[in-house]
Amino acid sequence: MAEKGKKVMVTVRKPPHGSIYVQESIEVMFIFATYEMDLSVVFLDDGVLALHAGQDTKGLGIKGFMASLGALVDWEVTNVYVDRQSLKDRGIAEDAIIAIGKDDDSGAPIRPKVLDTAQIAAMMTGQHSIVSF
Amino acid sequence: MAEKGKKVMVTVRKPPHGSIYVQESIEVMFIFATYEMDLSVVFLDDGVLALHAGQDTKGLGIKGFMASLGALVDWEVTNVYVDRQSLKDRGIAEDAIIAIGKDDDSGAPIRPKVLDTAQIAAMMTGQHSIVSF
Amino acid sequence: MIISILVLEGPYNHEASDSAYNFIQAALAKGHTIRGIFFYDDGVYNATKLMDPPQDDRHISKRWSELGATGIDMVVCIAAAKRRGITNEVLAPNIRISGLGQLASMIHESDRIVTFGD
Amino acid sequence: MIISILVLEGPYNHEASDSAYNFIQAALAKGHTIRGIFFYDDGVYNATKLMDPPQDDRHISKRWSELGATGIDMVVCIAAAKRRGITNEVLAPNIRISGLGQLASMIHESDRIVTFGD
Amino acid sequence: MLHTVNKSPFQNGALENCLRLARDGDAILLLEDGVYAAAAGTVKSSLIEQAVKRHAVYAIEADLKARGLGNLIKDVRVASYGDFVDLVEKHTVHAWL
Amino acid sequence: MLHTVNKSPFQNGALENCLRLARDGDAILLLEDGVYAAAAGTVKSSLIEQAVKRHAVYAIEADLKARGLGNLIKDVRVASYGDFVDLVEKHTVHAWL
Repeated sequence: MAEKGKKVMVTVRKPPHGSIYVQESIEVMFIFATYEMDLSVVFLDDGVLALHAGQDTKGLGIKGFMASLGALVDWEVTNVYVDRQSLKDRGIAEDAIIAIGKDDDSGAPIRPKVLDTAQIAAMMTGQHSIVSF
Repeated sequence: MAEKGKKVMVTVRKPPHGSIYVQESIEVMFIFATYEMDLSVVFLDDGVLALHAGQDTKGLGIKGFMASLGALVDWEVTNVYVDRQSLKDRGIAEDAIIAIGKDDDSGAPIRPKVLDTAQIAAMMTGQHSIVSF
Repeated sequence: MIISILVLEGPYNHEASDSAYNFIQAALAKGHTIRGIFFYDDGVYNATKLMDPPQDDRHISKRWSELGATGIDMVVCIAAAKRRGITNEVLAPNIRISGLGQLASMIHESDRIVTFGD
Repeated sequence: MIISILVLEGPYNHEASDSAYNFIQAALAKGHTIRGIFFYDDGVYNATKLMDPPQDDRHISKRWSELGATGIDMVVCIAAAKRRGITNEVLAPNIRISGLGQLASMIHESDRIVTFGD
Repeated sequence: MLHTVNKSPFQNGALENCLRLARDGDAILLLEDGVYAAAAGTVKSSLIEQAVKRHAVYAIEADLKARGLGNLIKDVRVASYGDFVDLVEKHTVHAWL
Repeated sequence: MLHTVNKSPFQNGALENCLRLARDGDAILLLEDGVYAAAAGTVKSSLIEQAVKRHAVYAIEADLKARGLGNLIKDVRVASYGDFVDLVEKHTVHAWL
């Protein structure tokens, strides 16, 4: 039987749509959340581009995964972080990233929490396992 | 029937061994040469790393393709060029790159011809088709 | 204009297959001729009929088969395919396995070749 | 130490499969336990028995099957496999198709997970 | 010549490699993850800001929309797949994979 | 922490990304095309020349030999796959793919 509570991190560093890695990393997050791991997710480097507002893959004829990303919180993927420097380098305002769910009470959008690189490094150090995409 | 003499270029820009692209580009060169195209081959960017002396993939358990690369001239792939700047950036001396064949008379090694980027750009402009790896 | 297409990456994993398909549709809509599509490197995975994506997503090998049905020559490189387990057993309809010489022929018989890969 | 391995790229095209295999051999030689190997993304292509590389090259799915025969749990992700046409029909011996939950279980039951990809 | 670039400029040197070699007047088409180079206000925007002075630079509209990119560098031309076909009709293509 | 990097430093930012985040004392293992970063005398040598001051930096021997790399940056440690296993025993791993 699976033991509960191990600290597991998923990092997402690839840009979306040019390849399927981001989409398949989300499938991993959804499953890991059901295993009641102590799961955290970090968007880093080109991975932060997945959080860009207003993405619409219809013109590519690709289903895409924006709906899944917007429902992370519903799937109990709640510890979601994004690297401040990666956003800045890519010209993405911290308050412009997409919501990954809504607050149950207030209905306010929940966004990934913006962290400094040193905070992410510290968090990484404490993990039992890290799976990277 | 295939028409003869079209100017066709193969460019190799990926580094060797981490992926199979260089190897599969060599298979293309061998076949194209039998079609008596006016074929030229250019090693550019990380592709020049394929010309590094002393490569031995035995320790990886991978067959590798150094033998094929050393026999390009035997297969009549003779117009082979390499970008000077790409070599320089990667610390590879121009006279240290591998031979791609031997002169029939003198037995002297034949190496890819080192060109400046502008010469490669000019050559590229005159092609009918370019296939890139 | 007569165009041939070289696809170097597998379906779903990279956008290359989708870009190639969208480009081809646009070329056909403008009345150009697609002489052939050559699948090389991981591109050979485009040709398996066994792929079974989610119902609300595109079916990439079916799309290629449909293009093949219109008479476009769809060729998978035999050497690349053998390494990767793409055999006649799993080959989608209207796609054939042949040698790299077919790519040379496509180039000879086309005005342009466009490469999609990673 | 108990280790699990995640392989994200297909055979031959990327070195990931080879690095994973060489790492695993070294770990076994040192007396460590490999709890499992999970194939995800294009990694699922490692599992086709139809691959037929040149005789003087390594046969990657046979190597995996041989590891599986020693009792190492070899799992291909079903969702990634369906998209890419890896079905029971083409599955090499001693490899099974299952869900991502198996990756979670491997992590729970291992001291370390090592990812090989591109 | 038409040069196509499909890699993110933040992670991969393909666009810089292309710009080093491309001759004045060559056209450059950004597609797939390559379209991120067309975005204004990034650490890599200067590449295309300079490139548009020497090249016609295009970015595939469907790829821009897929990535939510609306705020583009001035003089980047938004292109349909049909426009891509027209460019191919005019030029021999080199793909900077 | 053990950080693994498998990309050419000339083409891909993975090593720079890794070095931006890695903490003093973290180990770094170069493998596959990542071992090109261990070569002395290249435009990217300074990355590892700096990194060895803060990190133990390893490069897989079989990958170095496959690529013909013998002239390495001082203080880079040549590692077997067995050494890689020992590093994994000591550290949690993050692969900078």
